[in-house]
Amino acid sequence: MVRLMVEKTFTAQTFSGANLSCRRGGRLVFAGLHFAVPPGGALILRGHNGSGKTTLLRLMAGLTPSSAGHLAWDGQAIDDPDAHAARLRFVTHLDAVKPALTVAENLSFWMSLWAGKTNESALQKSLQAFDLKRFETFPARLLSAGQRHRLALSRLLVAPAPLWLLDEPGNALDDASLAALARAIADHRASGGQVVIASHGSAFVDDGMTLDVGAFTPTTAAHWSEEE
Amino acid sequence: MVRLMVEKTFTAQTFSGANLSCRRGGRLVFAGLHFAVPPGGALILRGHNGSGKTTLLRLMAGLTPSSAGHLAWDGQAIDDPDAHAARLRFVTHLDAVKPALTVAENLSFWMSLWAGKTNESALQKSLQAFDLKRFETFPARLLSAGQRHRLALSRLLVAPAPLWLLDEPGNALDDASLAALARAIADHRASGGQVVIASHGSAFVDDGMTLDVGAFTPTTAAHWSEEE
Amino acid sequence: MHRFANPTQFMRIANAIFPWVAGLAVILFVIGLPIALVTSPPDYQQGETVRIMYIHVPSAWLALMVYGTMAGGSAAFLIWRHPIANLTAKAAAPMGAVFTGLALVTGMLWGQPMWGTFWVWDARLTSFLILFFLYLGYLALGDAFEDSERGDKAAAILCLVGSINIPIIHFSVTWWNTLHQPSIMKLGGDGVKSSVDGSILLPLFVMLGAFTMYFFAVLILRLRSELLAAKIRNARLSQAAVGDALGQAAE
Amino acid sequence: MSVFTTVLARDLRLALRQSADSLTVIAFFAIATVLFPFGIGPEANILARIAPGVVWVTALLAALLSLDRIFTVDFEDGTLDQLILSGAPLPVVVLAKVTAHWLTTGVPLIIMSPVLAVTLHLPAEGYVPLMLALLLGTPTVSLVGAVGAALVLGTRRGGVLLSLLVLPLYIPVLIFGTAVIEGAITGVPVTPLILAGFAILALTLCPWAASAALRQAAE
Amino acid sequence: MSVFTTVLARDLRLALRQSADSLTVIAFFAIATVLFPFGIGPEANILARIAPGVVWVTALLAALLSLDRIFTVDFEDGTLDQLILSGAPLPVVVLAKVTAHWLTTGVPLIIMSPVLAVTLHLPAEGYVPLMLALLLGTPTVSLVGAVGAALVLGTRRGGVLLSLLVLPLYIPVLIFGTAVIEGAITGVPVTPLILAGFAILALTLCPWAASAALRQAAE
Amino acid sequence: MAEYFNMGGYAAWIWPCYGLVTLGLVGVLVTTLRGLNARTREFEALKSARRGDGA
Ligand code: HEM
Ligand SMILES: Nc1ncnc2c1ncn2[C@@H]1O[C@H](COP(=O)(O)OP(=O)(O)OP(=O)(O)O)[C@@H](O)[C@H]1O
Ligand SMILES: Nc1ncnc2c1ncn2[C@@H]1O[C@H](COP(=O)(O)OP(=O)(O)OP(=O)(O)O)[C@@H](O)[C@H]1O
Ligand SMILES: [Mg+2]
Ligand SMILES: [Mg+2]
Repeated sequence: MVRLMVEKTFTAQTFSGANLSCRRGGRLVFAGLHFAVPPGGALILRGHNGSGKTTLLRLMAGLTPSSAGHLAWDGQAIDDPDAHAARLRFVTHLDAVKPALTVAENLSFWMSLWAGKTNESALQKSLQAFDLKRFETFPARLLSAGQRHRLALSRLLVAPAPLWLLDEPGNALDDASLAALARAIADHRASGGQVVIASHGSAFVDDGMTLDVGAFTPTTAAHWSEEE
Repeated sequence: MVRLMVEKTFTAQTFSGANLSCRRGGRLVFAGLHFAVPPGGALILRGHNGSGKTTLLRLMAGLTPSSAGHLAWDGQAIDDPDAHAARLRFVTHLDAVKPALTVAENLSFWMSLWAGKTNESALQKSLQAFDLKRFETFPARLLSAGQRHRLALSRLLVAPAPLWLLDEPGNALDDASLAALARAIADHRASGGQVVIASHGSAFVDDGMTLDVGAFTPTTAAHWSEEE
Repeated sequence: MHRFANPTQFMRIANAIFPWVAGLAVILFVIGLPIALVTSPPDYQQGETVRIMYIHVPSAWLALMVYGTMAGGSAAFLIWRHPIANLTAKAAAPMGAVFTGLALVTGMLWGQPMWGTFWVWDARLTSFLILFFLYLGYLALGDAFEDSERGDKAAAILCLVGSINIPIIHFSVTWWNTLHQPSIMKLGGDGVKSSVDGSILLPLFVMLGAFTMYFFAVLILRLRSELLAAKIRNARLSQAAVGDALGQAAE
Repeated sequence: MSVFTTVLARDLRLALRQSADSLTVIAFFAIATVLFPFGIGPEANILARIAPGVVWVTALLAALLSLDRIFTVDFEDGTLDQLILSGAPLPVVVLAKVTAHWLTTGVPLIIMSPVLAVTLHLPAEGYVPLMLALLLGTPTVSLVGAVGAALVLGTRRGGVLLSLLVLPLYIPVLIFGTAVIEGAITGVPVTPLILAGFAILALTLCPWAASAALRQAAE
Repeated sequence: MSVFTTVLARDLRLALRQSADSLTVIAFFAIATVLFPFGIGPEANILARIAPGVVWVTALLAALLSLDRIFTVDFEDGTLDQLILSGAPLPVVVLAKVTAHWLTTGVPLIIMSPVLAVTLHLPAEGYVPLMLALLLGTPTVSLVGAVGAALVLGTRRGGVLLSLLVLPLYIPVLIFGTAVIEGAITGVPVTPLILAGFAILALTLCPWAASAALRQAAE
Repeated sequence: MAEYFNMGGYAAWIWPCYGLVTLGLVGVLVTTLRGLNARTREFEALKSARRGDGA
């Protein structure tokens, strides 16, 4: 498998959050949560089912608003969600793959949206990183669960962005793909990017910080606040 | 966690398949595949992404027709899909959970469909097995990814059936739930049931047979039969 | 019947009769067109426009026959899972839609000089319009799936449901129309029927034969094409499967 | 509980929890009907002339819109696979689902129809025949629509395709449905029994056709 | 490539791959129009009288049915999240998607309309105004519909709810759209410029409203 | 001759009819043949490519 060449070294910036709380469906999922990911750093989100890992990742992406606390980039509170969005990539359970387009078309759409143009060699490299080269001209509907997920992951590489947010990225992947993902994450960190991973299984990194989201579940009293 | 009491011991019967092939989207996914699962046995399906594990499970369930070969129960070829369906439980990526119904309502619907009536004590046991008791009266839309999956798994226990087909049952589960699942599988096998599990990660059993589905991908030559 | 289940054998037979069918179609057109357009006399009531009948009626006839063919094919496909039966239905459908469209268009072009309007809600016209929609539905459904095999079976079920409904529709529309029928439509086919004589029947039947032979000839070609498409699909996808397997083995 | 009542009870409960759904069907029926006076003009005699047709056509479209998703959700969330694997007779399951659909959308539509007939100036003799015709005709609409909904499972743009498939099949119901109403107004009664005949025919055929299509979709 | 062309090109390509989709919209338009003669009866003079209204109402319903899913698929498969996170201006993305939708369904509908006018016996003077009115009116229909479609994301039975939200907003377009045609027939011309005015108004407001609704849905 | 083509005043209906039917029938034939040729070529190409593989 081709080793990904990282072209850009990101300017080092810390991504952090202070005193975050979030409610979903009227209920406080977590409260008083702090984190900081330095450049090149990795943060692993752990916690039992329902502890709020997915919720926290969406909050980090700026999709879900926090009910208290704030996110910061390089110490500055993040107030423009679009500017924040431009420096992150988010891979979720939903893979945003169009079954009717070919694998290459799926990728190049995102490349042209993010980078403003398509770049054939970057496209090829992203395809190779997750061993999708031979499916290049296939409509994505023909892919199995794991292959589709690999296509979603390869989007991480088509246009560089410093912050990766990955929700259970190992789901449905076979061993070779797990290794490829670990390699991609290591390369990304080596060039100064940072990564946040929610995972029950493999952490993909040996040296990351771990955040147990479950530890921030509010106590029963605070939890079922009357005013819901 | 409550240990599940198995009430029924299944009459011992072997589930087997001979010379199975399957096409999806016009393409031969695997060919010439044989397997046999004795009562109390476990079969672990392995194979890289796209090798056909999900396809094989759907075929075993009688949902997808095989293009060659046949399945057998106790040595008899299976020709009535409804009779076969009545002796199996299938857990897939799709969890068949209705967000608007409560956790208990979701379970009791399937219990009444499978067993012809609802039985409160069996319901409670199934809820406890996957630690869902405290969500009993919650609408299922409030569950997180892992909790929903646990609800799907607890359906295995509401009405006994000898054959369990599980597609990546460990997805999104935290450690406690993985252990609960392993326990449920062990109990099921102890009472004479058999289980087929497609999984990239944990196998949940120590003594199962392993079938590498990827090994049955047809060779190029076999594909190109002129007379098609 | 089961002999035909094997595509190779079936195509051998089809290819053997193809030259005959195609030749007959050409001959009948060569004979029929001059009679229809030149030598046959104008009708005493409809004048020269009777010449439209020599293509209008065969189109209408074929439109119905093709639906019958499709219904038979779909039934055989659903009951015995004959792939050839399915391909026949699939290959015939676009032709049926074209014949229906032609019957409609020629009918409309005939209606303007005869009735003074392109369209009236006459029972036969109307039920033909519905038949046209049934064809469109069949084509659209067969085409709407990501997986072409799924489209096949769904379309076959639709074809059978439609074939039960055609008589019901026909009966309803007739009843509906006779209830409040505007007078202009009394001119319809009956007026012609009374005057039918040899000079009209001859070109009509020759053209009927020509259209029918044309249908069978093109159907065989389309079947060949469908079979090839299936083979190509298999080949393409299996190549990828093999690539996948080999790639995995190499790791 | 039998399979029929189990499935019916669940679907009714779901519909009740999401009662907005059947309300919106009625709202569509109302709004689409009301569009016509805007498009055609307010003359009472013309509106009265076209009232039976307009009410029936919008009722058909409303039923179609709601039928669109009768199986889709079950298909997408895996429930359909489980229903097929339940070993319960699939035509019975289909019939239960169709019944639930009819009870939650067809019945409110029938109750609603006289109100709309008022806005279209339908003569008073037409009211009872209108409701009777809808009562006998809508079961056929639901049953035939269910076959179409099962056929389009897994396609993109299900709704539009569904209309293309089933609207032509609805024409007999439409013709006799309006004829019953117009017959009552013009004093030439037309028997509504033929609508009942259609319903019985649909009842004997559609559950089987729909379940064949559903099995097909689950492959 | 700009954001607009990137999104437009992708949506057009998707529509082309699935060309049956826009064909079925036209088919729906045709069939729904044809239902009226069945409901109302075949008399040419009555049909001619109601033709402009019927064509417009069915065009609105056809647009509505196809708009239903303009964002749904993107929402359900996670594309919407990614589009919001792309940092591209969301109103531009919305405008590109609406343009693609209009090109693949609105335009064919306009081309198709004279054929249906024939079956409804619309007088010859009405043809050009009919097409002109549709040309100027359908962009508004698509734009307003997009706001509704964005608002109903995440609800079940989006289609019906959508009709409820959007149909009342269509009434001005419907009134002036039919007035233009009827004016041409009766010889009292009505300017179609007011339809263009609606379109410009919609163009300046709807993309922003729709993108606010989309952000809301993604939360 | 001109009189013949005039078709007793019905030329405007009769000739378009024949024209459209010809167009329809020939159109179906041509698209069928073109599809068949394209697929035959594609199939041969695939076959020879595979022979190349096997060698
Ligand atoms: C859009 C308009 C029309 C449509 C859709 C239409 C359709 C049909 C159909 C379905 C048939 C029956 C074929 C069969 O039973 O095998 C038919 C036959 C026929 N049509 Fe038309 N027609 C149209 C207009 C006309 C007009 C304007 C005339 C002549 C004034 C006409 C004269 C005939 C005759 C003479 C026959 C054959 C005799 C018969 O079967 O009764 N048609 N047409
Ligand atoms: N509905 C379908 N239409 C066409 N092809 C399909 C369909 N379902 C599966 N396939 C194909 O069948 C092959 C096997 O898919 P399957 O989902 O069984 O793999 P899998 O072993 O479960 O993979 P994974 O580990 O990624 O879940 C894939 O290559 C896929 O392209
Ligand atoms: N859209 C929503 N509406 C209401 N409640 C929600 C919503 N999304 C999440 N929740 C609630 O928030 C809690 C946290 O859910 P979340 O999905 O973040 O958990 P998670 O840690 O990702 O769990 P898992 O490991 O199962 O994926 C859950 O208890 C869930 O009930
Ligand atoms: Mg999660
Ligand atoms: Mg799988």
